[in-house]
Amino acid sequence: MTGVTLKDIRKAYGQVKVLHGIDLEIAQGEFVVFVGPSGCGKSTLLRMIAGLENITSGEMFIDGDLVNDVPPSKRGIAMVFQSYALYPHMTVYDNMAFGMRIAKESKQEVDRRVRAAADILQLTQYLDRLPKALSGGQRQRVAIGRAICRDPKVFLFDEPLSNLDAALRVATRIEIAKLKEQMPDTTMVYVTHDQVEAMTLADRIVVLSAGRIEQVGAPLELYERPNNLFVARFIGSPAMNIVPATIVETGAATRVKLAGDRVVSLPVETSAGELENKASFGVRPEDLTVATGDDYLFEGTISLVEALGEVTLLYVENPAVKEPLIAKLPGIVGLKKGDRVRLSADPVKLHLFDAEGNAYRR
Amino acid sequence: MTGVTLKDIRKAYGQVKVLHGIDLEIAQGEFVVFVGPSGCGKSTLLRMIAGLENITSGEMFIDGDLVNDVPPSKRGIAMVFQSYALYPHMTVYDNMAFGMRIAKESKQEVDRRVRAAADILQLTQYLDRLPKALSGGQRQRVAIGRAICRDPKVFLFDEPLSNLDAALRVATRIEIAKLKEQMPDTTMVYVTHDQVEAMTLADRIVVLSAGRIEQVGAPLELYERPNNLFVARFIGSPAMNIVPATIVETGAATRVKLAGDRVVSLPVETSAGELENKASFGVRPEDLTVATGDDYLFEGTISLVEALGEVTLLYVENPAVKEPLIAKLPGIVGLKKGDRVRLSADPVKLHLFDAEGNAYRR
Amino acid sequence: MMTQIVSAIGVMVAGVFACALYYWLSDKLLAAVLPVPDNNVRLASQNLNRRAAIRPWLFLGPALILLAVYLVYPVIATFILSFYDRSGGTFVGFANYRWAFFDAQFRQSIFNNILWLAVVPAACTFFGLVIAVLTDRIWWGNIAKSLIFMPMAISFVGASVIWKFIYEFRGGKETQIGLLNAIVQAIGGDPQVWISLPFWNSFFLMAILIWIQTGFAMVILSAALRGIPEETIEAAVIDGASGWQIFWKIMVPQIWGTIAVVWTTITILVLKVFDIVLTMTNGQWNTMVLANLMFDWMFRGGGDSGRSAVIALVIMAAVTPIMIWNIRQANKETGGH
Amino acid sequence: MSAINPAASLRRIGLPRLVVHLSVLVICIIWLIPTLGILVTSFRDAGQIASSGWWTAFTGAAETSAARLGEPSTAKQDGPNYVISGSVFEKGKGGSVLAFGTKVASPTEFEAGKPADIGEGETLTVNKDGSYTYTKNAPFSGDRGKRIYLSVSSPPSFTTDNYRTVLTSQGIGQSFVNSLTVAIPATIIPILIAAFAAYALSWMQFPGRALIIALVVGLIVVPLQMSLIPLLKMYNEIGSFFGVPSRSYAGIWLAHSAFGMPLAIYLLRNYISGLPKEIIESARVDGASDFEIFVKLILPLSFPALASFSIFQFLWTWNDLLVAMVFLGTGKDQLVLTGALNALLGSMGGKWEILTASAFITIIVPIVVFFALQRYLVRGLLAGSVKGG
Amino acid sequence: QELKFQPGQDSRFNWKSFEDFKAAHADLKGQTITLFGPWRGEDEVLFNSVLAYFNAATGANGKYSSSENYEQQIVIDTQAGSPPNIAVIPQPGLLADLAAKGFLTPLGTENADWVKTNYGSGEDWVKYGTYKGKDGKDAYFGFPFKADLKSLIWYVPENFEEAGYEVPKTMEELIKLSDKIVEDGGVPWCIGLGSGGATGWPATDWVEDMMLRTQSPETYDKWVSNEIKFDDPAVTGAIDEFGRFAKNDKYVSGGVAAVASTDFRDSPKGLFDIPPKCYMHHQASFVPSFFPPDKKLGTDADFFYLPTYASKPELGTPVLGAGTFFAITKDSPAAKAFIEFLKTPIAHEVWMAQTSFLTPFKGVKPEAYANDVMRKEGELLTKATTFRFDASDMMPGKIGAGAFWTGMIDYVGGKDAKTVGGNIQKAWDGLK
Ligand SMILES: Nc1ncnc2c1ncn2[C@@H]1O[C@H](COP(=O)(O)OP(=O)(O)OP(=O)(O)O)[C@@H](O)[C@H]1O
Ligand SMILES: Nc1ncnc2c1ncn2[C@@H]1O[C@H](COP(=O)(O)OP(=O)(O)OP(=O)(O)O)[C@@H](O)[C@H]1O
Ligand SMILES: [Mg+2]
Ligand SMILES: [Mg+2]
Repeated sequence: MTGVTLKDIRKAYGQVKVLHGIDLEIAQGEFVVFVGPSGCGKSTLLRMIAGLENITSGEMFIDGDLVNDVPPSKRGIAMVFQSYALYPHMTVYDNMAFGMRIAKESKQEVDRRVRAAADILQLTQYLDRLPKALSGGQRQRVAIGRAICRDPKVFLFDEPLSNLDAALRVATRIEIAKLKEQMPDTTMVYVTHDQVEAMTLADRIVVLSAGRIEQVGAPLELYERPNNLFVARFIGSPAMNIVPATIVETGAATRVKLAGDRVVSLPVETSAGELENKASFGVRPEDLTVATGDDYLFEGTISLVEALGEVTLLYVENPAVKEPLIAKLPGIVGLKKGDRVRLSADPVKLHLFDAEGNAYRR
Repeated sequence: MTGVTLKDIRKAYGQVKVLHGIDLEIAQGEFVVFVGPSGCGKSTLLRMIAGLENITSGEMFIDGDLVNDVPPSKRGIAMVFQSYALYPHMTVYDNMAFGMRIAKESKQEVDRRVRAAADILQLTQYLDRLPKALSGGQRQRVAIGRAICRDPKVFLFDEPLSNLDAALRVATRIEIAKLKEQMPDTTMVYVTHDQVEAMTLADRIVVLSAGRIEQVGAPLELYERPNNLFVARFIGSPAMNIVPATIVETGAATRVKLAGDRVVSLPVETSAGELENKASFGVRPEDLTVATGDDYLFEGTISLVEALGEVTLLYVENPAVKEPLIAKLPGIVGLKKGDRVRLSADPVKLHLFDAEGNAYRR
Repeated sequence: MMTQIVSAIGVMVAGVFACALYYWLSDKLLAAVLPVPDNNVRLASQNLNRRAAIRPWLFLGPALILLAVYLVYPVIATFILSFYDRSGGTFVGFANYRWAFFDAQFRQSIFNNILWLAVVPAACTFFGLVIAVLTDRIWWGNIAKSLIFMPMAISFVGASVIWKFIYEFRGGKETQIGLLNAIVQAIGGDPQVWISLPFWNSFFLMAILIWIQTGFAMVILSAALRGIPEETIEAAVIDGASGWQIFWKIMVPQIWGTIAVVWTTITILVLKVFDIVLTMTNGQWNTMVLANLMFDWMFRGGGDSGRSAVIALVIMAAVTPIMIWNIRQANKETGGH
Repeated sequence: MSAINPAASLRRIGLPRLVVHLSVLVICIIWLIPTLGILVTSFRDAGQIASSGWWTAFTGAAETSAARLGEPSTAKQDGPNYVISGSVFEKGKGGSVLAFGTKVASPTEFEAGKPADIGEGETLTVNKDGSYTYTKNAPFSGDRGKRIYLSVSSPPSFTTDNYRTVLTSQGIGQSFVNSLTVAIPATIIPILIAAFAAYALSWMQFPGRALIIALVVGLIVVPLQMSLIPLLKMYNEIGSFFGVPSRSYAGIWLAHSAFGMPLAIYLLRNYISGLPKEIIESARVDGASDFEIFVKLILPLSFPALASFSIFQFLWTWNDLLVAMVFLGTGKDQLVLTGALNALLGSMGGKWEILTASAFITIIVPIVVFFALQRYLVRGLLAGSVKGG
Repeated sequence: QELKFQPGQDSRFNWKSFEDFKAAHADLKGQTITLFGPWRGEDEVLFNSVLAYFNAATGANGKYSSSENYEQQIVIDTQAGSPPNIAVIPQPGLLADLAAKGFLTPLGTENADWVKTNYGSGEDWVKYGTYKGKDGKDAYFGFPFKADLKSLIWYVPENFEEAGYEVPKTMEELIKLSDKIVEDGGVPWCIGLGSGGATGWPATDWVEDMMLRTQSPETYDKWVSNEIKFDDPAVTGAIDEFGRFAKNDKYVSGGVAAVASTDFRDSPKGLFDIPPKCYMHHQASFVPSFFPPDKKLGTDADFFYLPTYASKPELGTPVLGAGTFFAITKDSPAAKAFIEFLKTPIAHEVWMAQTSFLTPFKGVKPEAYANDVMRKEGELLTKATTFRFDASDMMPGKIGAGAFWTGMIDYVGGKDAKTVGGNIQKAWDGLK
C-alpha cells in the first residue's frame, strides 16, 4: 500500500515550534486536503512529506518505508507549488521532461509521457511555448503536468489554485478532480485555503490549527458534525453564527437560553451536571430562514443586505449579541435595511458547544 | 454635479486598439463597477479616468470640465491600486499625509484628515508602522486611507481586493460598502474580476468585453435580464447553462425545442419571422430544481456531484448537449454519480437569446 | 591640519550643495515661470503639462552636458585627429589607418586583445558565479565575499606590485622570492620567467585582472541569485536534479540577463585597461594590448595624436556590437512603460 | 514561502557541506595570497624583501652576513701567540652562529664552536653566541680588521619602519585630505546627476528618449585617455578667460563625474526602471511633481543601488592617479594620496617596501567604505534588473 | 624653506657666486616660478634644497613638482597650454619634440657659449641642448644641469682582493677576468633589464657603451640620427658585444633567462651577497642608491671605468653619460633668472655636497663632492676625451623608449642581432 503515515511528526525552526506532533494515516489512493488558517503549518507539513524540510522528530513512512532521511527525488512523490515554480527558461515540453531527462529516461519514453500528460491537461498545442507566454491557468496546468510526468506514488499540491482568478479556479478544480479519477491509485495530498476546493475535492479533510490537527474527516462530516467551535467556524462561508447561551435543561434533548433570552431546544445530549453551564450555540447562515410566525430563534434589525442574485445575505443585529447574525437566503429577497426580521432554523441543523468549544454530540 | 462623462473614448497602444469607443455617464455619488474578462480594458479605462494614460480620442468630463489634458493631480480623483502601491519607506501616517503635504496643507489639517481617515479604517494604532510591518488587509486599508485623505470627488479602485485571502476579502468588501455609505456624494469607480464584489457593491455594473461595453445596469438587472449571451454567462457562478434551441412557436410567449428534443415554453416575445430560427436557451444553475414529475426541462446522468455543504452541485450530462448542465441545489442532496435526474425550472427564470446572442426581451 | 580638514569639508559641502542646488533651483524656477493657480484648472493643467515637457531636460541637462563635453566632444575630436599627422597639423587622409593595418605591433595587440576578451570576462563571470553560489550556502559567506571583493579596492598599480611578488623569477640556484616559482621548485619543476613566456605570459597578466574583477562579478551575480524563485530550485530537487545540474540547468539560465550585463561591463573594462600591462611588461614579450598601444602612441616621445586616435577608434569599434546589443536590450525594457 | 531564507534552501542543492566549505576556503586562500604577500612584505625590510620569499618571513632563516674582526692593534699577546677576541655581533644585536668562513666564496666552511685552521698559522674559533678568538703564531699585520663570513640563524624579524616612512613623509596628511576632497564629491555628484538622468530616462516621457539611452550606453566605452588633452585645453581657455586657475577641485569633480557618468546611468537606470510603476503613479495622482517624486520616493527607494554604485565610483576615484594629475595638478597642496605615495617611490621607483606599505594604506579607506555599504551591495546593484531581486 | 648649508660658513662652497647672484636678481621678489621634472622621493628633496637657495637669493617663490608619468604629463601640459615655467627633462629626444611644436623658449647664444666654455666637453653638451624650433631653425633650448655617468662597472673591492682579482685596464683584460671568475667557480656579472614599463633600457646603455668602444664617435652620432641603419653591422656588432656578456649563461647570475626579468634595481644587490652572486655590475652613477643601505661607497663598493679595447687606441677614452636639461616652457623673468642661477657654482655645489649629483661644470670646487667616489666620477666627466649622450634618450621616443627596449628584450630572449636591429629599424622607418 502506497499510503503515507505520519507518527508524532514535529517541526521546529530553531526555537520556534511549528508542528506539535502530527499523527495521520493516509491510505493509498486517498485524496486528503489540509486546511487551516494561514500560518498553521499546512505548507510545512506538506514540504516535510516532500522531503524539502527536515523532520525535527517523529517518523514518516511512505509506502511502508521510513523516509525520514530519504531525499525528495527518491520518495516517489511529485509536488505542485503554489507559485507554479516553472522553469522560466524552458519550454512547456522541457519543463515536463526535465525530471525524466535527469533520470536518464529514453527519449521515446520521455516523449510518450510528456505527450500523454499534455493530452490529459489539454496542453498539447502549447508544448513549445515558454511559461511567460502562457496564461495563469495554463501555467498551473503545466505545473501539474510536470508532476504527472514523474508518475508519482504520492501527489502533493500546495495551494495550487490560489493564484488563479475565479473562473479558472473552478475550471482547474474540476480538472484536478478528473485527474484524481484517472489516477485512482495515486495518493494525493492537497493544501488549500479555499473551502470550496476542500469540500469538492477531498476524500478526507484535515483541519489544522496552530500546528495541531483539530479534526480529520470526510467533508460533509466536518460540515455537519464539527468536533469543535474552531472547525465549525472554519468550515462554511460565511462562517457559522455563534451566540452565547446557557444550558437550562439537560437530557437527550437540551434546552438553552440564548443571549437575548430566547430559549431553544436542540437534539443533543447533555448530562445533568452540565445544567447552567455556559455554552455556545451555533447555526449556519444558510440554515437560517425568515420566520413568519412566533417560532423563531432570533429577532433583530437588518443592518445590511447583500443581494448576490442567486442568494441574498442579511446582516441582522440584536443588541444582546455583539456580532450581527448572517442569514443566507436563496434567491432575491424583498427585505431591506432597517427592516425587523425573525430568523428560525430546522432544529437538527443547530449546533451546541461547551465552554471549551467542544461539540456536544447528537 | 461631480459625475464622470465619457464620450466615445478610444485607446490604442501604437497599433493595438484596446478600447473602441466607450460612452458612459456616471452620476455624482454613484458606485460604478467595471467587470469583464481579463485583458478587456478595465484597468486601461480606469487609468484614463485617473489621467495616467493618454486618451487617444474622445472626450472625458469630470464635474462638467473637459479633462483630456488635465494631469491626474488636478482631476480631483484618488486611486487605490491593485498592488496597494504604498510608499515602502514611509510610515502609515506619512503615506496618508503625503498627498496633502505635497499640496502644502497646514499641519493641523493634515493631522486632522489623517486621523479621521485612520479612524474610519481602524488604522489608528498602526499609524507609526511601516507598510512591511502590516498584514495584507491592513495594507489595503492604508491604500484606501490614502485615497480618502485626498478627499476626492471621484474614487477609483483597481481590483483592490484581489491580493487578499478569502476571509479578508469579505471583511474589506464590507468596509468599502460602509465607506461608500459614509461618503454619499463621492463618485466611485471600481474595477474587479470578482462577481460577488461587483454584485454587492455596485449601484451600476458596466460589463466590458474586448474594449466595448456589453451592458450597463444595476446588479440585479444584469443578473435577471442580461442583454446578451456574454453578460448572461459572465454574471453568475457557476455560469448560466446554455443549451442550443430552435424556435418552434412565436408570439407573446415563445416555445423552443431544445437539443435533445424537449420543447419548452418561455414568457418572451418573438415575432413570427423568427420561427425556426436558431436560438440559445439559458437557465442558471441555481434556478434548476430536481423535477419529480414529467414537467421537466432536461434529463441526464449525473457525472459529478460536488457537495459543498451549504449547496450541492450536480453535473448532468446528456448526449445531445456538449457540456454538462450544472444544477446548484441547496443543502445536501442524496443523489450520486451515475443517477439519472430530471431538472426543471420556473419559466420566468428562463432566458432566450437569438443567434447573435442578443436576449429576447420579455 | 585642522584648518585643512575644515576647508576641505567646506569645499566638499559647497560642491555637492551647488550640484543639488541646481536641481532645486531649476525646479523652483520652473514652478515660478509656469504657475499652477488653484482656481483656474485650465491654466493649471496647461502649465503642468508644459512643466512635464520641460522637466526631463532639466533632469537630463547636467548629465547630457557632462557627457557632451567630456566624452562626445573628445570622440569627435579624436575622429578628426585620426586624419591628421602626429602633431595634428597636417591632413594626411587615411594614412594613419593604412599604417595601423600594416603595423605588426598593432596586429599583435589586436590578437592579444581578442585573447583578453575571450578569457577575462568569461573567467571573472565564471568565478564570480561559482563563488556567489558557494558563499550563499555557508555561514561565513559574507566574510569570504569581503575577502574576494578586497582586490577591487586595490589600485591597478598596487595590484601589479602584488603580482610581481608572485611571478618574480630568480635565475639559477638562487632562492626564488616569487611564490609561483617557489611552488614550482618545491614540486620539482624548473622555475620559469613567467612574464616572458611567449603566448602564455598574456594569461599571467590576465590573471591579475581576473583576480581584481571577480569580486565585482560576484557581488552583482550574488544579488541576482537571490532573486531566483526558491521554488524552481525545490522543484528541481524533487525532479531529482543534482547540485551541479541545478546550478547549470536551473540557476544559470535564470540569471542569464545579469550574467550578460556583468560580462559586458567587464568586457569594456578589459578594453580600457592598460595599467596592468604597462606596469608589468609595457607590452614587451608580445603582450601589447590596444589600450596600452594607444597610450604609447599618445604620450611616448612627444606623442602621435593621429595614430593614437586611430587606435582609440578601433577600441570603440570593437565594442560596438556588444553595445548595440545592450542598447537593444535597454530599449526593449523601456517598451513596458 | 517568504519566511524561508534563500541560504537555507540553496543549502539543499545537495553538494556535501564539507566540500562547499573546503572549496570556498581554497578560493579565499588563493584570492588572499597575493594580498597576504604584500601585507607581509610591507613589514619586512628592504634587504630581506629582495633576498627571500615573503612566506619565509615567519620561519626565521639562516642568513649569511659579513663581519669584521677586531683591528690588529687590539691583539693581545698570549705566549707565542697573538690573540684577538670579541664578538662578531654589533652591540645590541644577537643571534646564533651556525657556521663561519673566511672566504666570501665559501662562507660556511667551518662549523661554529670548533677551532678552524685558516692557514698561515692562524686559527679562528667563532662560538654560537658570536664570541670569537682569533689566534696567530706571529703578530698580526695590516691596519684593517679581517673580514669573515657567518651563517647566522636569526629569528623572524618584522619592522614597522616602512609604515613609519610612508605615514610621516611630508605632506601625506595633506594629500590624504586632498584625496578625500576629490573622492567624496566625485562620488556624490555623479550619482546625483546620474540618478536624475536615470529617472528621466526610465519614467518620463519625452521625444528622443531611446536615442539618449543609446548614446549613454554607447559612451561607456570611450577610453578616457583620449579626452585628456582636448579637455585640458578647454579648462585652460576657460581658466584664462575668467582669470581663475584652470585646475581646481570643481574641475576634477566634473571630470570624474563625467567619466563615471555613462556607467552610472546605465546601472542606475537598470534599477530605477525596475521600481514598481504603481508607486510612482500613485504619487502622480497625489499631485507630486516629478521633482518631488524623485526626491521623496526615488532617492530613498533606490538607496541600495546608489550605495552600490557609490562603492564602485569611490574606488575608482580614490585609486585614480591619471585624472588627478591632469586636472588637479601635481603641486604639493593639490597632490592626491596616490600621487604622494608615488612620489615617495623616488624617481627610479622600485622601493618594494614603500610600495607595499603604501598599497596597504590606500586600501584602508575603500575597505572601510566597502564594509559600511556592503549590506546594500549584497542586495543592491542591478537588483532591479533581475526579477524578484 | 631652510637652507641646508648656511651661506658663508663652509669653505668648500663658492659663496661668492651666491652673493653675486643675489645682488643681481633682487627684483624678482614675490614672483612665482613653477618647475616640473622627473625627480621624486629623495631626489625631490635634494633638488628642493637647491631651489631653496634660488628662492632665498631672489625672494621669488619657486615651486617644484613631479609625477610618476612626468613624460606624459609634460606632453599633456604643454599641448593643453598649461605648462610649468621650466620643464626639467632628461631626454633630449622629448625636448626636441617639444621644441619642434614650439613649446620651448630659446635660451639664446650667450647661454650656449657659456656652456661651451664652462662645461667639460662643452661643445657636446650644447649640441644636446640644441634643436630645431617651430620655424625649422636650430636654436639652443636645453640647459644641462646634473649629469649621470654611464660607463661604470661597480664591484666590491674586498671581494676582488680576496680572490686576487685586479681591476682590468682594457676590454681584453675585462673579458679575461670574466673567464677567470668562471674558472674559479664564480659568476662575473649581474645584469638586470627589468624596469616595469621601461624594461629593457639598461641594455641600451650597454649597447651604447659598446658602440663607443667599437666605433668612432661620428658613427655613434650617425646612429643616433639614423644616418646609419639600426641593422648596420656597426650597430649589430655593438649589440653582439653586449651579447658576449649578457647571452652567456656562465657569465650572468641566474643565467640568460634571468637577465630580462631581473629588476635593474635588484640586480646590483648580487654584488653584496655572501657568497657573491656576481663580481661586477655595469650601471650608471645613480646606482648606489639601490645598494643595501649599510654599504659604504669607497670601502664596501667602488667602480671602475668600463675599459676600452687596447686594440683600438684611436677611440681614446669615451664616456657615455646622460643629464637633465632645463628648458623654459613658459617664459618669465624669473624663469630666465633661474637659468642664470644654474650658471652659479653654488647651485651645483649644494647638491654635490649631498648625494647623487655630478656636474660637468668646471667652475665648481671638486672638494664639495660628498665623497671620493663621486669626486672620481666627476673627474671622469670633466676629463673625458669624448663625451656622448645616451643614444636612446636622443632617439625618437618610440624608438629610444620603445622599440630599442623591446628589441633588446627580444635579443636577450634569443633573437639574433640582425633581426632585432632590422625590427627596430622598421619601427623607425614607420615614424618617418
Ligand atoms: N524558515 C522558517 N523559520 C522560522 N519560522 C518559519 C519558517 N518557515 C515557516 N515558519 C513558520 O512556520 C509556521 C507555519 O508555516 P507554513 O508555511 O507551514 O504555514 P501555512 O499553514 O502553509 O500558511 P499559509 O496558508 O499562509 O501558506 C508559520 O508561522 C511560519 O511563520
Ligand atoms: N502598454 C501597453 N502596450 C500594449 N498593450 C497594452 C499595454 N497595456 C495594456 N495593453 C493591452 O491592453 C489590453 C487591456 O489591458 P487592461 O490592463 O486594461 O486589461 P484589464 O481588463 O484590466 O485586465 P485584467 O483584469 O487582467 O487586469 C490588454 O490586452 C493588454 O494586453
Ligand atoms: Mg502555505
Ligand atoms: Mg487590470
